[in-house]
Amino acid sequence: MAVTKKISLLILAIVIVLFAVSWIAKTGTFEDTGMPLGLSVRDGFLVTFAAFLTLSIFSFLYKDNPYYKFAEHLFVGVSAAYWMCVGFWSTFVGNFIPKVSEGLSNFFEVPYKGFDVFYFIPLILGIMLLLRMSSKIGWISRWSLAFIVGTTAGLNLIRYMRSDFISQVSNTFVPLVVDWQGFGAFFSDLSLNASGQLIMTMSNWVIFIGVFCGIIYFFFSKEHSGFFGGASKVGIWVLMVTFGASFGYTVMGRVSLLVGRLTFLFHDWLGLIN
Amino acid sequence: MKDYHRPQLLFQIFILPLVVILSLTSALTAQEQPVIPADSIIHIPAPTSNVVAVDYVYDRGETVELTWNLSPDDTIGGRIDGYELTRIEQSTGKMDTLEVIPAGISYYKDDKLTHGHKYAYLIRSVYFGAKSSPVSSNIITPSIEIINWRLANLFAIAFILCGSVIYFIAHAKKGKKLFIRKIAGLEAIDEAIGRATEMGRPILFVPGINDMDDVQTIAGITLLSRVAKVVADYDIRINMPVSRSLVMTTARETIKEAYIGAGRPDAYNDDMVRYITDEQFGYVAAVDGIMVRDKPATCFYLGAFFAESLILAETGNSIGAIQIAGTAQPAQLPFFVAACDYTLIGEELFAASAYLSNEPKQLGSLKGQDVGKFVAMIAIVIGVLIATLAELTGSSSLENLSEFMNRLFTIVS
Amino acid sequence: MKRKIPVLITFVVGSVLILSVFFPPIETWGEDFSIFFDIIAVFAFFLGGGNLLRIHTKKAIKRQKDWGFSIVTVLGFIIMLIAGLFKVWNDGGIAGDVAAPGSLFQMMYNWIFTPLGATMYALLAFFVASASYRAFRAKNVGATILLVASFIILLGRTPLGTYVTGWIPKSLSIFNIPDLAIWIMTAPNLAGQRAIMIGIALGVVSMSLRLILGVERTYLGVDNE
Amino acid sequence: MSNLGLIISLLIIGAGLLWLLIRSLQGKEVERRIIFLFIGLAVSVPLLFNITFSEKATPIVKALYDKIDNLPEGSNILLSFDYGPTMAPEVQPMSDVLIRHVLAKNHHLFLMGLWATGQSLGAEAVDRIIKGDFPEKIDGIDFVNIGYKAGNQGVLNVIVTDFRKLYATDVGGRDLDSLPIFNGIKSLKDMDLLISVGGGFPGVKEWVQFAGDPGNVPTGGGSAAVSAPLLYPYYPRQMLGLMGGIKGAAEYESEFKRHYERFKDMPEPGVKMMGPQTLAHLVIMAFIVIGNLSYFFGKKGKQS
Repeated sequence: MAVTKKISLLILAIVIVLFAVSWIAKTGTFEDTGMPLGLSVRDGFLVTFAAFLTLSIFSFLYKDNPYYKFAEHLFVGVSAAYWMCVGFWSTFVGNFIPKVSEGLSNFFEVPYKGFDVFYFIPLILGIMLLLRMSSKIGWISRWSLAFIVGTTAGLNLIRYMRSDFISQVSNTFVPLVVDWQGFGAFFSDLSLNASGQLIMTMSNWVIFIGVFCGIIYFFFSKEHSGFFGGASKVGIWVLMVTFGASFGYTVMGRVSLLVGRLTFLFHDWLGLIN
Repeated sequence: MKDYHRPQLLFQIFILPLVVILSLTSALTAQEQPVIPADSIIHIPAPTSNVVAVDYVYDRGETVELTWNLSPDDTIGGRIDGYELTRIEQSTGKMDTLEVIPAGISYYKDDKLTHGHKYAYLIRSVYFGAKSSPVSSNIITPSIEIINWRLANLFAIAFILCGSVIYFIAHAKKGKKLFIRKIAGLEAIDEAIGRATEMGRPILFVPGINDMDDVQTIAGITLLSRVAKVVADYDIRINMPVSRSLVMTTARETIKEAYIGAGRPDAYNDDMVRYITDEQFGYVAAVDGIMVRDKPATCFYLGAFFAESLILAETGNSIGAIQIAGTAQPAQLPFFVAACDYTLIGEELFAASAYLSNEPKQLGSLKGQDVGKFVAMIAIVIGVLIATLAELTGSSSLENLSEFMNRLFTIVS
Repeated sequence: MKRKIPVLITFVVGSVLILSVFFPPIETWGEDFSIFFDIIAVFAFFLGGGNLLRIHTKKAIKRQKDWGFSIVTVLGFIIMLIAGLFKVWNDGGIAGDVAAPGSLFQMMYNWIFTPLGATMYALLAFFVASASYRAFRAKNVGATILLVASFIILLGRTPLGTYVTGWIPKSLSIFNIPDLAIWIMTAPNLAGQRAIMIGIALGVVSMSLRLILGVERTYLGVDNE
Repeated sequence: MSNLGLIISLLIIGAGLLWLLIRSLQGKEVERRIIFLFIGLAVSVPLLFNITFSEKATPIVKALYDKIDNLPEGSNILLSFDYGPTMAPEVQPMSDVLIRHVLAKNHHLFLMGLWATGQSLGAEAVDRIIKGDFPEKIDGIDFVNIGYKAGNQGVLNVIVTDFRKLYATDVGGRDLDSLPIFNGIKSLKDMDLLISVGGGFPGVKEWVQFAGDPGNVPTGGGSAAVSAPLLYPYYPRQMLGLMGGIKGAAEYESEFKRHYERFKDMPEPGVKMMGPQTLAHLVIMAFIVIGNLSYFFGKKGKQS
């Protein structure tokens, strides 16, 4: 046990030394070495600390270590408080207080929007929720939960049916033949652009069959055998093309996130690239 | 006539004529106001005609639609800039100029009115500051309509879908046997729990990062209750980090109920479900830490997931856990399909809780969903057929039919 | 009392909101209920924050495993909370924007919150590589299609794709990898996305209906009738 | 020095992949941390050594390039900024290289925007690129910025027949008739080419539907990657060319630098971004191949 303890202490020492070196390097203005004009003492510390946190998170790729634990726990604490503050100022002070009490509105210097008795509903439901702490009457919190779940179900039912069911069906009314000009023209142009009838017709066929079989794949009340089995197999194949294609399509987006972080390390911190 | 209307009536008798005189005089004076520059005579554009104001139907009575004939000057390259709209509220006589509509456009929708008030509109053709004499519209009172008939097709389709779900639930209540095919993913859930019992390692359950106001989270919590039953019976350790406190209270309620059901209320402890943070990546960093340190045998990701889906799945894979995922976020399905052992795709997440409950009423609702798919398939086949024939034959009647099918399945807000 | 009332509340609230779509006079109730939800959610923040503080302080006091890091969480939480609620170094005073530049809150956001979040997000570039190494294996027909589709798209987004098939004449350009990649996105991918969306929509409709009718009650922790 | 470092690091990556390939033929799997190392290298090396792959223009990008290049000197080209700051990193390189190309060919450049943010992006481009690389160009004679007008496609509806109905002055408040560049210019129909750079609404699609088609004016575009596939059906009849995403910008930049010596060392953000992207994509594809080889040879190994 002693050996690993020593190694981890050694690593800790190295990290502290590097931290100090970077802080000084980023802060001082060395006229003779022609270093770029350093930042203020505080900014020097902040850049170094941000770089330290970035490297601690990256260290998780190697294995779980105390530096990742530090960054993780710090992130949890800071972010929980961040959301509480933003929630408090924007919703509680911004939406709730102006509608409930003039005194508080003046205290928080927010425009008073007139008393609205309906706003006591969320207040009561909110307090009911906090009663959850006490085991005796904790069950009362189910009332506020029921209100939330009712709102969700009511709003979503129509919204999903309207945008995701009905419009998707009408978007699939595609003609299976595109401006037919005889066989000659049909096979002449295999390019992707609008003049290629074969491609346009093929695309419409693929869309029609793909959606039809995709829906069959999700059918529950009939065993997937015979025609149904075949169609649902085609359906899962279309889904696989969808998943493979959208996976490959988003790789570029994910890689550019890493490019951004490494630019921060190489440029803002180490100044290696201009 | 109710009493409180009388003063309004008097008011109208005196004020209305005053308003009309006022607007006429201002129109006359308006013409002299602009200083005529020396070098060119300012052309006064011809006024519009046939200005019609119509109440926009099926709304809360706050919107009026205004149409007019284009001014004779409004041709290609005609010397007219646009049309200046002025609204007059009849009861108070308040006049406010709305905006100048560019030439070539003859329609305007004014949605900042209050129902029951009377309004009239004046339109002047405008060209470089010179204005034509105003042409007034008819007086209009936007009214509330009780039923929004424009959404009749939405109502019909909603009626069919919800009706079929309710019918099959009632049908199942009467004890009729319903056939539901085996859903591969759901066996995987039982297997995964079995593995945790064998290895004696904990189960990690992640209900997604959205709050209780997301149906996917509710589906996740519903599945949690099925998993929690087995956890309570076999006394497996369950670890559930959550990123919303409402989900925390609900999940604790669900697990506690499972332990009471298993007759071991004392084995339940509130810390099985812990709130981490609302922040997406702060939460993911903590869950990754828990995974690597606790080394759960099985990980469940059931709910709404966003970019962090792959971070969870890859970390889970690095510790060799069986991973069952389920979400209705199409953008994240490719990552779960690639990285997890089994994925409930979209609708399967919602069907899973009904399937696992084995209650006839719940299974009935799955049948109802299938009716919806049946409707969709039939509509698509018909729609495509008509569109193809219309394209081939080019006959106008088929085109109208195709147009009708499109309108039937399009919801105008 | 414990079960009947909540189920009733869900039924009433749910049906009112469904009807509010079809009856203009009660159209705005949907928005009002959502505003109410946001306010309740803020109460819940305090519940969550309280629970976080309770767990980590208990862990630190009892010196349980990794108690040192719990102190980091508690300190980070308290400093950020004070910086946010009391608007430390915020020259806008009590009415100033909580995230006004120069305030301690904004500084911690810029130099602690953002680097941590952006770096966690950047891990995805590594995991997308390890996932594609592990998952895109030609084990069965489905997996092979998954592999071929993503490979074509990946190839189509690098110059290699153009070099390899750049010579194909314009009239046959569907076989030009970048164009083939675009076609895969606009036809099969579109069909698959649509089938999934129709499935999800029906799932949500059925799930919401079960909740409103009280057929599905597990979220209330209610199993027996 | 950087070329040496460049060659060494490319050798390391290439040799490493080859070694893993051989191992996979013996059915051995690759440890996940090695994959992470390669991705880290594939992104940092191009950043540190400024590796760029000269992109070969695909037909759809080449068409737009050739259109500008083959137009007679002094043609009128209109460029519309239809995007906001969040989309800028992906599409700003496109508008930069287009402005350089149009002015390098001594065409008349008309700038405008259908997005409110387009106005400031236009003004910023004017003093960063035009004043920077083309000090000899005069505002009002060689180029003009008439800025943003609200109304989305309503704006196009009007200016396809007459600019002056909506644009009385340019951004600087000068009357259009007082600007020589606007002599004989009455509407969009007098333009030789319309180009819209953007990715949302209103964007290239609205320019094709409300300006290009009705006014039958050649229309080209530059769009974010996510909306490029939706514009393909318009190519080439209604939309003669398109730059799709960072890759499209990089292709155009490479094509432009190859033919215009003067701009050999101009900044090329598109190509710079594509460096790490291309290498990372190649490494990921290599690992997919390695993964499959080790799977098949591993399975065969186990069976035999």
